[in-house]
Amino acid sequence: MSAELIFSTLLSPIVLFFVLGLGAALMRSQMTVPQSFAKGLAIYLMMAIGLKGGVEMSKTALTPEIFGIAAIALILSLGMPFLAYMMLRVTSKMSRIDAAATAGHYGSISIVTFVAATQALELAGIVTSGYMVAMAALMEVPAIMSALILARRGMKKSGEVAGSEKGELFREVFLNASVVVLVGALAIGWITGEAGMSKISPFFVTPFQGVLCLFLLDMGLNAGRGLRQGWRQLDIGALSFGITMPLIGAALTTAICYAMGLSVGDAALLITLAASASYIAVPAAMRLALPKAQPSIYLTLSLGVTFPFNLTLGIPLYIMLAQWAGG
Amino acid sequence: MSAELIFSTLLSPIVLFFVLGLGAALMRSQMTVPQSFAKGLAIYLMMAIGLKGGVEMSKTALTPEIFGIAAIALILSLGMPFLAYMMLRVTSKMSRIDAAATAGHYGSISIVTFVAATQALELAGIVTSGYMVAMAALMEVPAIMSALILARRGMKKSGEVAGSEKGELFREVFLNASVVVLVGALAIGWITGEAGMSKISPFFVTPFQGVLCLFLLDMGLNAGRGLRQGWRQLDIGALSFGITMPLIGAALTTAICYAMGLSVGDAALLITLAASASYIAVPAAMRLALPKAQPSIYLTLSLGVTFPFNLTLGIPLYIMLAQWAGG
Amino acid sequence: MSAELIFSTLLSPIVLFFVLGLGAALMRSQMTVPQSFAKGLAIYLMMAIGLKGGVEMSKTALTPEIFGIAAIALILSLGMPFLAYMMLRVTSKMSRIDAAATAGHYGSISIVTFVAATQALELAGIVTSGYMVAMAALMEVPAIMSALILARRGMKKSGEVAGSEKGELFREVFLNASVVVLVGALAIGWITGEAGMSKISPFFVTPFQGVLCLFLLDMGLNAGRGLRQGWRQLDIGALSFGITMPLIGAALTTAICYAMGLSVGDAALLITLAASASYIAVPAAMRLALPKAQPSIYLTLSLGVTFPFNLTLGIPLYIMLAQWAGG
Amino acid sequence: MFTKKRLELIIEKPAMKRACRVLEDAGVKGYTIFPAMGGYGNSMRWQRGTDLSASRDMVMFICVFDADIITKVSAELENLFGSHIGVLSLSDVAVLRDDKF
Amino acid sequence: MFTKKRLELIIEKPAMKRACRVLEDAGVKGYTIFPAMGGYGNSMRWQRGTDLSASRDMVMFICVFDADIITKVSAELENLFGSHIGVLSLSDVAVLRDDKF
Amino acid sequence: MFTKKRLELIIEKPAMKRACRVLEDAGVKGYTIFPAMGGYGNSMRWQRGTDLSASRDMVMFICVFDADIITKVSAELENLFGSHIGVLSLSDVAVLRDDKF
Ligand SMILES: Nc1ncnc2c1ncn2[C@@H]1O[C@H](COP(=O)(O)O)[C@@H](O)[C@H]1O
Ligand SMILES: Nc1ncnc2c1ncn2[C@@H]1O[C@H](COP(=O)(O)O)[C@@H](O)[C@H]1O
Ligand SMILES: Nc1ncnc2c1ncn2[C@@H]1O[C@H](COP(=O)(O)O)[C@@H](O)[C@H]1O
Ligand code: NA
Ligand code: NA
Ligand code: NA
Repeated sequence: MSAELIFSTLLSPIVLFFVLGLGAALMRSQMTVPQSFAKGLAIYLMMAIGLKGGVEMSKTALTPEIFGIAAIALILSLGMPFLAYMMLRVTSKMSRIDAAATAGHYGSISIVTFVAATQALELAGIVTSGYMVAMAALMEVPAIMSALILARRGMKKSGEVAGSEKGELFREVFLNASVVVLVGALAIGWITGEAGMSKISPFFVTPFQGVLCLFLLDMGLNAGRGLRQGWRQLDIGALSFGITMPLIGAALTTAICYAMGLSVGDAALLITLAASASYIAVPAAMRLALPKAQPSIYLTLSLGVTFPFNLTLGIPLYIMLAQWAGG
Repeated sequence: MSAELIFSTLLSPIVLFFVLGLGAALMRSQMTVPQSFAKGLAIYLMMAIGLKGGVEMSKTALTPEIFGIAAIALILSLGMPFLAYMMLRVTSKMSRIDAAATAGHYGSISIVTFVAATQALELAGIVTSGYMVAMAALMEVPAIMSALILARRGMKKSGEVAGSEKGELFREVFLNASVVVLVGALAIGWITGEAGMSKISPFFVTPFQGVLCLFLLDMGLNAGRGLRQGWRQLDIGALSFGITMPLIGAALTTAICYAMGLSVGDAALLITLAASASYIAVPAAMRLALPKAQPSIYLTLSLGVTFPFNLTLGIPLYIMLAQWAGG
Repeated sequence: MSAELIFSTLLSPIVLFFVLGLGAALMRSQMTVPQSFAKGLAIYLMMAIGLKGGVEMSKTALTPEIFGIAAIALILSLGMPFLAYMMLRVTSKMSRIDAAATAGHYGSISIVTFVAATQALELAGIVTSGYMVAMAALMEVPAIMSALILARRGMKKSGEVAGSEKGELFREVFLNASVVVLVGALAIGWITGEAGMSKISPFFVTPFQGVLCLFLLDMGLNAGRGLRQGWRQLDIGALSFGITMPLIGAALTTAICYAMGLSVGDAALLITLAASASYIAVPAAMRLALPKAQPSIYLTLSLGVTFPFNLTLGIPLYIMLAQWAGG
Repeated sequence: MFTKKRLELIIEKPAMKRACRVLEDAGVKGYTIFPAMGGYGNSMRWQRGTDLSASRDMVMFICVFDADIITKVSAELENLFGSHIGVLSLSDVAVLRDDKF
Repeated sequence: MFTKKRLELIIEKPAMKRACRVLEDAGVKGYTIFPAMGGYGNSMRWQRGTDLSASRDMVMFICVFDADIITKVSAELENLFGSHIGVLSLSDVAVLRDDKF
Repeated sequence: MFTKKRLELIIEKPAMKRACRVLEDAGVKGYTIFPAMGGYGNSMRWQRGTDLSASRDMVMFICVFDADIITKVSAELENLFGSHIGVLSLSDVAVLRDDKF
């Protein structure tokens, strides 16, 4: 079962296109997917995920269990940065502020990793709940707060950056594209339900996996370029953090899922969320909130190391963990 | 019936995504849909509409009634700017040239509003004719002429702008993207008919509504930003014009449809066309022909006020008017 | 039969949209399809073609015949530039280096022309083999080598261009977007086979023809603009080369196909490949390798003359040649 | 090195072709155009991509040319600014190849 | 012709709005922003479009203004560069319309 | 304020990486690249987006550096212009932070 799972994940078209992009970038191909096209696809993907989750949520009532999972999701997003920060300060030579910013990325999540896990579960015939999309949305932002707390602890109070405005960080954090689109589409899916969805599913459901292939080709190119440009900046401690941190997050979450008795599918998704790291929303927030933290450090780690690991070996592993915890 | 109609229009996914974008922009979210991606979608939408209309036209003969409607469409496009100009000069403090440019926008049409009306009619089970797309194409340009006549009336003859060339305005007006694509696709649909269409309908027909959702998310962002940046430039007379003018245009056209005995569906579309205002083709032409008119005035009105009004409350209202006129 | 073939090709939506774009550009319309959107579509098209070819290859064994065709393809790509060079030097006043660069374009291929031929064959009910996509990929690059040999023959050994780096030309030639995506998708299609394809075919197969319409609208605009800007630079000998060279390439390849006894479908595709000229991969390589050759010459010829000719009259002609050779 | 004039012309995109013709008619040998993504003027900010008509987009021309034709260039451009939105500035630059400009 | 100052401010895109506010508060009458597509600094190259967060993108402000306000502008911008990545340079330019700047 | 040199290098995009290497080898500490959208030269207009190979696109490098290395920079760039299409101009600018360049 497990060898088969790894095999079928690794040989799925979406992973193969990711590997194609990764390989091309590492071999210094100049090919690119135009940024604005890729950004358009990213918006499409988030709309599609949100709608799907919302429609499924519209079919079932809100049970206490859902609130329980939501609480866990929140705690994971808020708490994991502290764990990550300690690990980084011990195992790498990263400065306090770089460690805090990096830690924030690992409390937050990668929506593409989440989607890839959904696909792998579908392929394996394991059911998942629609409300897990809401958990993903819920885990995006809190980690940013923790990163700020960590960074400002013991920092001498500095003046305001020239030109900064009250509310700009709030808007960047709570009204960034992924929050707006994901939460908005979730709500729209919930409101319109199956009936509204039927008309738009030929665009948002049927071609979804294919679009994901094209998008992951671009993600592979980005991850490969990020790694090639940035790895020299990272010591071995930092680089290994990009793989050990997801594993620790996964282990921790597996234990929680076991204790809560979550279904295999939902557990696999929650473990994947905990193990994944942000590379869109959090970096953008960090440039505003902690401009002195170096983007080449946290982007290289989350996009160049953790994302490829999760997409290839991580996801089948997390599914196995969930099967073990749920079985 | 009518409450249901308003309800189903307002809660359709396309309107909800528009409202999502509008809300995000008004709350100063920084999210954007990349311009080049949105422009690509706009071309897709116009191709799809044109093809659909052309294919349907290929199935029926050209009746005298069609030429009658075409004549009315032309007269509306040419005539409404004069009405609009008088209203603006009376109710607002707009300068002569700004009023003329703005008036031109309201004689012309918004193809997205037209499409949204088509969708709402489909939802309500009301049939429409394919040739109404040709009416939309027909109404785009004549209003620009009227605007130029209005602006140049009583203006002291000024010299040529440096670098201007004979024919540049003609090309801008008759060969802009929406005219080329809409008329071209209409002709192609007509030529190839149902047979040619069958191969390409999985791209141009099936996912159409979904693409419209994505596009309207962007339109919502644009409308919201236009409103936020521009409303300070407008006095209360101008702002209310953005709602009264569509209503007057709609009332006028309802009377004409009643007199002509148009079918409910076609009447609803013609009323919608009359009530809608351009925000792509006409602004671009105005920058060339009347560069002294201020774009922030006419764009704020047509994109920030009239478009949101039509998309939400306007369309159900126009359908009700058509039902009354046709009933 | 043949009149019908020409007719059905010329009146297919993809050709009509191409003609629409061509006409708009020649009439100096300012409309554009955003470059990044068109580039995104180009990547989609190459992925789709590669996947389709790969899946079909996964169904049949590699026969010696395939290697035979591959050998012919390689020889055509390598050899035709020499023929083209001689023709250009005799019939036009082009400099040695311009002739060499142009010749390279005609040994290489146009993937869009290839796709259009596939569509026309499908319409005519003629079967083709999946491995012909591999032939297309195979013919892209070798012609570039021949162009370099031609250009450097008798050139006084010049120093290195400042800032040039070992391997940059290699990467440009073997790792450009079309090679990476086409070969990569071919391999992925081969690996995942029918099973992997089934999930993504709603994106890569069903809407393919429609996307092609949109893409060819843009190609028409590009071809028209290329022609309008560049034709003054070309003498009559050069301009006619843009049509005679495809015809000579086609005639030569027809003879070979006849001798090899290729099936009608495969022969038609191989003839089309030989007759088509590159306008993406080769120009980019030429700017690096032969920067003194003038892009306006080779781009005008391959994009402005040969591509429109092939897409309209060429393809039905090549199919007829193949029918004759195969019959 | 040779001293030339560098013209920097920021103008609304709808007037781009007109500016092209003005510069070409004045006899410059070349110019390059860059797309702006936003800006501020008249107490208002604008941002590319907030309206599909692109009628508020701006572009920048950079043009290096010989001081000889400066009067011709600036007279015509002043006319253009009589109708269209934009700003213009001139400075001195040094170039390597005299005959190129 | 009138002599003005031309400011060229290359700054990371996440700080763009802050730079807008700094310039507006200092009293400039206008500026225009251009998107960069790549660059080099700190021994590292960057390229637009290699990460979706766009957090390493840079933009350039071009701003022509009267020498009067130069001290105000540069003091505030120095503060901004205390936190954000970027470079700034100033030069003299000639303009046609004095009151526009 | 400190006086530095500002290099403005407009070059065809296919030669971009070569120009990067030339500047880096000459020892500049940074540069930024901007995409052009059109232009005119050699009696011909070009426009971005009219061919998918992008082989006629141009880019602009802006590079502020210390006058010390000017000879090295311009010698190598002259070589580059022996093969590739483009123009180059130099001017003086004032900067706030001396050690940054
Ligand atoms: N004097 C100039 N000022 C600015 N850009 C120029 C100038 N001359 C040429 N260019 C740019 O360089 C490209 C090639 O010019 P050329 O070398 O004259 O063919 C043109 O298309 C312009 O984009
Ligand atoms: N002083 C300036 N420096 C640079 N760009 C400017 C300046 N003033 C205006 N602009 C640009 O020109 C546009 C129109 O300005 P205005 O003519 O003041 O409405 C602005 O949106 C800016 O993009
Ligand atoms: N001397 C310079 N001239 C032009 N742009 C520069 C220069 N130095 C740095 N930059 C730009 O500023 C970014 C950050 O540089 P740095 O502050 O050195 O890390 C670089 O990636 C360049 O885009
Ligand atoms: Na996480
Ligand atoms: Na109207
Ligand atoms: Na060929």
